[in-house]
Amino acid sequence: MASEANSPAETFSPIFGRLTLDWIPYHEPILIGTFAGIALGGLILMTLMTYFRLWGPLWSNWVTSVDHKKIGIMYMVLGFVMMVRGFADALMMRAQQAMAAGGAEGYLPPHHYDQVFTAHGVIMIFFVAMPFVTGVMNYVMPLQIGARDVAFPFLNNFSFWMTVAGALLVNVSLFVGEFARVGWLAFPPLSGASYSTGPGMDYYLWALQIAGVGTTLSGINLIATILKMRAPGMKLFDMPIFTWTALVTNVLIVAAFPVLTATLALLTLDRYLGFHFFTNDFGGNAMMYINLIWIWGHPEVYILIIPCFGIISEIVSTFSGKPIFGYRTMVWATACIMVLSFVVWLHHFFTMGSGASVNTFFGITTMIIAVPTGVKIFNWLFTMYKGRVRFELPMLWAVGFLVTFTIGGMTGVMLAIPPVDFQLHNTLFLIAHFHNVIIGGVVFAIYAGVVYWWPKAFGFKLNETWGRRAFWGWFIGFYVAFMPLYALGLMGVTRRMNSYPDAGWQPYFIVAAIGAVIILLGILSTFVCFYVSIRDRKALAVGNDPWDARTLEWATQSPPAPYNFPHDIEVVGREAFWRMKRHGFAWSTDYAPIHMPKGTATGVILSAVAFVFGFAMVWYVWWLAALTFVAMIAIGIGHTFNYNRDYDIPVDEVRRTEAKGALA
Amino acid sequence: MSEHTSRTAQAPAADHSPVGGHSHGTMGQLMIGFGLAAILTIIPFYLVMAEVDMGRTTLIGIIMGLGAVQIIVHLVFFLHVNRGAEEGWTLSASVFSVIILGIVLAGSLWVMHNMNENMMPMHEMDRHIEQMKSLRSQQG
Amino acid sequence: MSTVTASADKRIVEPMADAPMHHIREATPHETDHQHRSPTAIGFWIYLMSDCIIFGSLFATYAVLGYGYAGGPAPADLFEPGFVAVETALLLFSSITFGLAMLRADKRDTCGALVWLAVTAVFGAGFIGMELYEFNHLIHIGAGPDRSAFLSAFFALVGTHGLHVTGGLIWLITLMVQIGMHGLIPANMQRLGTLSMFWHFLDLVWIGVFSFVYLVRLV
Amino acid sequence: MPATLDPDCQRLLPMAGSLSDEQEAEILLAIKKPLLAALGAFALSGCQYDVLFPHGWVGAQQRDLLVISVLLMLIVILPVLVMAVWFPLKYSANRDDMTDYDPDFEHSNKLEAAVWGVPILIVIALGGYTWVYTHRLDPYAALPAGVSTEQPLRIEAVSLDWKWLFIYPDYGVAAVNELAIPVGRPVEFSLTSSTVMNTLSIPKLGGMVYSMAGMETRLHLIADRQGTYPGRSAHYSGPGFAGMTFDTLAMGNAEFDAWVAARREEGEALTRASYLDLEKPSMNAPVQYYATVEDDLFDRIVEMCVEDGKVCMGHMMMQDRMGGGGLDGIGDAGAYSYDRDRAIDGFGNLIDLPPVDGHGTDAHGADHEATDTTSAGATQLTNLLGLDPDALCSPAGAKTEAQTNGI
Repeated sequence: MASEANSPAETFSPIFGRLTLDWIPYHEPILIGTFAGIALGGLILMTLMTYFRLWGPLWSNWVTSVDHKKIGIMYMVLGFVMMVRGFADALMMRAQQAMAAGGAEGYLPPHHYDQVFTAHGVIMIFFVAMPFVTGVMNYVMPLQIGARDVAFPFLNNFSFWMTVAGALLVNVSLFVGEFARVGWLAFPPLSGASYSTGPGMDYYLWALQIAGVGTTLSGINLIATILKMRAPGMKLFDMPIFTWTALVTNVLIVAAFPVLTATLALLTLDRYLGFHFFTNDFGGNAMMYINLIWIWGHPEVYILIIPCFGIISEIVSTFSGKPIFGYRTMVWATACIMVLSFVVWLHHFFTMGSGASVNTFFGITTMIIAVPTGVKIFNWLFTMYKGRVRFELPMLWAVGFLVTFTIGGMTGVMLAIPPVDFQLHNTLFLIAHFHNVIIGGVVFAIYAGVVYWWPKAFGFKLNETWGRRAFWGWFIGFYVAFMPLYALGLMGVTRRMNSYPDAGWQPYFIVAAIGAVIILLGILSTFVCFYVSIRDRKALAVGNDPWDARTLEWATQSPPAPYNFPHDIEVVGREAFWRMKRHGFAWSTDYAPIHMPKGTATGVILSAVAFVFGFAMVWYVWWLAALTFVAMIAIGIGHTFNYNRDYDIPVDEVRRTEAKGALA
Repeated sequence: MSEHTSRTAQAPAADHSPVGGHSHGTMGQLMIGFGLAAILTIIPFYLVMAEVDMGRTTLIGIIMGLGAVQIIVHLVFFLHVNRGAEEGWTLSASVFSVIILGIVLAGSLWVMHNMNENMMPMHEMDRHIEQMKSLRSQQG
Repeated sequence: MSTVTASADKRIVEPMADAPMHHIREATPHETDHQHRSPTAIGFWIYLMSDCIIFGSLFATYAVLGYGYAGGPAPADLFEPGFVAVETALLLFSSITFGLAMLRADKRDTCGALVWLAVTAVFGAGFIGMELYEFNHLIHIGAGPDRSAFLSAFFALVGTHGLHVTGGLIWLITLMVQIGMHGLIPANMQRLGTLSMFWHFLDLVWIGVFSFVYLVRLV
Repeated sequence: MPATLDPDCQRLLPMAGSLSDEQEAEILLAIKKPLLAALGAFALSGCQYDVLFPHGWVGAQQRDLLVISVLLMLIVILPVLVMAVWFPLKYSANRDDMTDYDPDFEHSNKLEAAVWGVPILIVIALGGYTWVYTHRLDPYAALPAGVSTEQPLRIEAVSLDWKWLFIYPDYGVAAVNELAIPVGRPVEFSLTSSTVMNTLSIPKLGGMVYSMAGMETRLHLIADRQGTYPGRSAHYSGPGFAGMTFDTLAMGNAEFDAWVAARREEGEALTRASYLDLEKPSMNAPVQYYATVEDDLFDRIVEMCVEDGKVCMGHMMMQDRMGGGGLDGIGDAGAYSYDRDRAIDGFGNLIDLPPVDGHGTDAHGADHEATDTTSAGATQLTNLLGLDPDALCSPAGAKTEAQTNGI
C-alpha cells in the first residue's frame, strides 16, 4: 500500500448519494480553523447586516439588479474575495516548499498539498482573473460607447450569479469532501474515474461548467452590446481602445469557451457514465483532452490579458495628455492576436510526443504573436513620448505593468522555442513566466483600472498613500517571490513538488516565501486603502472628470445615474468627450422619460438552483439532481411568461437625479 | 429561454439595412431551399444505400462536398444569412466561426495524427496481422 | 489622422436636445421597426456560433477517436442508412413546416402559424423518438457508449444534437402556449424568429451528422 | 560536497577550486556558522544551474539556443525597459520646459515601421534558429553522427506509480529508481507509463519527454562527463509524485560493464508476474535491481497487455483497422479493460471499482465471480442511473467467456 491514510470508503445511499460524515474533514486542523473563521466572520457580518437593516437594500439594489454598473462592481468584489482565498493557497504552498527540503516533509502531506495547488490555479484563473476582467468590461464598456445598459440586462445578472455559484462550489469543497488533486487543467488519465476517485475532481468539473455558462453568456451579451448599442454616430473605428479590446476578448470567449465546455463535458461523461474519451483503454486517447483543453487554454490567456491592454491604453493616454499613439495599429494588432491566439496551442505540449515539424510550426506561430504584442508596448511608450505625464496612482501601476509584462513576454518567447522548452517545461521557470505575465499583466492592469475608474464608480478617489503602499507591496513582492523561481527553473526544478531532496534549493524557496509575504502586505494595503478611502470619502470626493480624461464614461455623473446618460449622445469621431469638453459641454435640461429594464430575482434563483444541482451531481444525490434540473427548466420557462420587464423613469426623477449630480 | 431585450437601446450607429434583421423570406425561397436540400440529401443516401461502385475516397469526397453545399443552402435559404442582415454582422460572425472551426478540426486532426504516428504502438503491424489471422482461424 | 480630428472638431458633439426622444419612441414594444434595432437577433446568432463550436469540438473528437472500436462493433455493424434517411427526412420536413409557420406569422395569421408549429413539433418529436429508439437498441445489444471510444464519441455527438432538438421542442411548445395567450405580438414574433434560427441551425448541424457520422463511415 | 563540483562551478567559485580539503576545513571552521550557511548555500547552488551548465551535448545545444534567443530579444527588450522608465520621467508633467509637449503626436510612419519591422526581423532570425535546432534536437531522432560514433545504448523507461523502471534490453537487466549510463555513448530512451502521465527529466543532460500509457515516446540524450545527476518525473502524477526521483550515474565504459555484471549477479527476475507486483502503487520506493527481464515485457507494458487475458493495443488497433470486432466483439469488453483494475484513492491506495463489463477477464479466476452480470458486474452506467441492468447490459455476457479464451 502506498500510504497509511485512506480515503473514506465508496458507499452509496439513495438519499445522500456517496456523501457520508467521513467526508467532513474535522480531523484537519487547518480546515477547521478556516471554517471557524469564516463561520464567525459570516455570523458577525449577518448580525451587522440585520442590525442595520441592510438585507432589503442588498436584495433589491444589488442582488436582483440588472444594472451593468452594479453587476460590474459585484464582479470586482467577487474577484477580490476569491483573490484572498487563492492567495491563502499561495502562501500555504510557499511555506510548504520553504520547509520541505532535503528529506523534511513540511506541514502539508501530498494529499492536501495537491489540492492546494489545484485550487490555487483554478481559483486564480476562473474566479479571480476572469471576474476581474469581466467586471471591468461590464462596468466601463457600456459607458464608453454611450449606452444605457448592456444588450441583455437580465442575462448579465444571470451570468454573474452563475459565476458566483461556481465559486461557491469550489469553496464548499473545502468543508464537505475535498477538491481535485490534478493541477489546474486536470489532465487525464489522472483526472479520470480510476485515478481521481472521490468527489474532488467532480467539484472541479461542475464548478467550471456552471461558471463557464455564465462566462459564455456574458461574452455573447457584451459582443451584442458593442455591435448594437453604440451611441448614434459612433463608428467602429471611433470606439475607445478599451472597447475594442473588450470586443476582441468577448469574441475570444465566445469562440474558445465552448471548447472548454465540450471538453469538460466529455471528461464528465468519462467519469460518470464510463465513456472512453480520455481513458487509457477502449481506444480512448488522453492526448485528445490535452489538445482540446489547450485549444481553449491558449485563447484563455489572451482573454485575460487583452482587456488589460485596453485598460493600460486608456490610462497611458489619459495621463500623458495625448491620444493613443497609432490607434489603428493598436486595433489591428489586437485583431491579429485574436486570430493568432487560436493557432499556437501546441506550444503548451511540445514535450508530449509531437514531431519536429509540428513543434517548429507552433513555435514559430507563437513567436509571431509576440510581434503585435510588442507593437502595443511600443505604442504605449510613444504615447508617453512628448506627452505631459502625470504620475498618479493609475499611471504608477501602468508603468509597473509595462516593465514587468515586458520581462514576462521575453521569458514567454523563450518557452516558445521547442528545444528550450524541452529543458524548461514544467519547471519553476514556467511558473515564474506565467506569474510574470498574469501578475505583471493582469493584476497590475486590473489594479490600474480599479484606481482609475474608482472615482467614476463611487465619486471619490482612493487614498494615495495606501494606494502607493499597495503598489510597492505587489511590485517588490512580485520580484522577490518570482525571480528565485526563475533561478530555480534554470536549475531544472520541477513544479508541484510538495517536498524535494536537494537542500541547495531551499534558500531560493525561502526568498520566494518572503516575496509572497511582501505581496501579502500589498494585498492588505489594498483593503486598508479601500477602508480608509471610504471612511474619508467626503474629503476625497471629486467631480465627474477627475483625471481630465478623454472617453465618454467621464461625461456622466460620478457615480453614474442608473440610466447612465440623461440624453443620447451624437458621437462624431474618436475621443468624443475630449472634444466635447473643449467646446464647453453641458447636458441639456430638457429631459424626457427614460426606458429601463426592471430588476429580477430570476437570475439569482436559477443560479442558486444550479449550485444545488452541481452539489447533488458531485455527491451522486440523483433525486436532488433530477429535481433541481427540472426546476431550472421550469424557472427558465416561467421567466419567459413575464412580458412586463421594463419601466419608464419619469422626467421628474431624471431631473432630480441630474440636479443632485450637479450639486456634487 | 432567457434572452431579454433591453429596449433602452439607442439607435445603432448606422442602420443601412432597413429590411435587414429578421427577414423570414418568401414562399419561393423556402420552396427552392427545400428542393435543393432534398436533392442534396437524397444523392448521398442513394450513393451509400445503393452501394454505388466508386472509389472510397471519391465517395467520401462527394458526400462531404454535398454536405457542405447543403449547409450553405440552409444558411442562405432558411437562415437568410447575407451581407445585408444585421449590418453584415451575421455573415462576419459565421465566417469567423468557420475559420475557428476549420482551425479546431484541421488542427486537431493534424496534431493528433502526428502524435499517433509517433507514439502509438503500431510498429509491429505485421506481427499483429499474423496474430489476427491465427485468432480468426481459431475462432472460426 | 489629424485632419480627421480637425474636421470633426467643427461638428460639435452635443446632446441631441432637438431630437432626444428618438430611441424612446423606437423602444416601445409595438413599434414596427423595433426588431431591426433589437440586439436579440445578432445576440442569438452569436450564441448559435458558440454552439456551433461545441459541435465542432465533438465532431473533432469523433474524427479522432471514431476509429477506436476496441474490438467491438464498427459503424457498418450498427448503422442503418435507411433509418438515418427517415430521421433526416423528418428533420428536413420540420424545417420546412417551421418556415411555413413563419410565413403565416408574417401575415399575422395566428391560427395558421400555430397549426404549422404543431406539425413541426410532431416531426421533431418523431425524430427524437427515432433517436431514442436507436440509442436504446444500441445500449440493449451492449454497444453502449462505454464499449469503445468510437461509441463514446458517437453517443456524445448525436446525443448532444438530440438534446438540442429536445430543448427546441420544449421551447416550441412553450412559445405555442404564449402565442395562444397573447397572439402574435411583437415580443412573440421576435421569439418566433429566434426559435426559427435555432430550429434551422439544428437541421444544419444534422447535415454534418448524417454526412460525417453515418454516411461517410458506411462507405 | 566539493567533490561534486564540476569545472563550470569551479570557475564561478575560484576559491573552491584552489583550496585543498584541509585548508578548506580550516577556513570553514573559522567562519561563523550563519555566514557559512548562507554562503555555502548560494555558492553551492551556483553549481546547480543544470540548465545553464549541462553535462551533455543535448543540454549544451539547448543552453546555446536559450542564450542566443535571450540575446536576440534583448535587442528589443532593453530599449523598451529603458524607455518605459525614462519616458514618464523625461516627459513628466512637472518638467520646467513644456515646449516639447505635442498633444497631437499620435502617428508616425517611421516609428510604426520600426516597431513592426524590428520585432519581425528578430522573429525571423529566431524562427530560423528554431527551425534548425528543433529538427536537430528532435527527441525522436538519433543524435547527429558528429556527436558520438558509439552505438546508442537502448533503455526502456517505464513510469510506474510512483517510481521509475529502467530496462536495459541489450543487457537483459533492469533497475528501479537508478539509471546507469556510460559516458560518451548516446542513450536512446523508449518511454511509456503504466497509468498516468509522467515526464522523464534529467536536467543536467538535456530536455524532457512525457511518458504515457499505451504510447511510446523517444528521447535521445548523452552524458559528456562522469557524475551523479538527479533525475525525476517532471509532470505531476499523483500523491507519490515528489518521490519519483532517481540518480543518473554517468560512468566510464568499464564501470558500466561492471555495473551490468553486478546486476546480473544478484537480484530477482523481472517477469510479467513480478512486474504486475512492482506496478502496484508505492511511494519513495528504494533502488531495486533485476537480474533478468522477460522478453517483450516492455512491448507488453506499452500495449497494456502484461496481464493474461488482455488484448494488446497493437493487436486491437490492427483489428480496428480491419473493421473492428463486429457485434460478436461486444462481449469481449473485459479483455480491453485496463484502467479500472488500477483505480486508486486519494492517498494512492489501490481500491476496487466495479469492473467495466468485465465478462472477458476470466483469466483472473478470482475476479470472475465479481464480473457476473447480475451482481457487481453491472456497468457503472447502470449503477449510476439505477436502471434495469438487463436493459443495458449485453445479453452476450454468458457466451463471451468462450470467445475471449482464444486471445
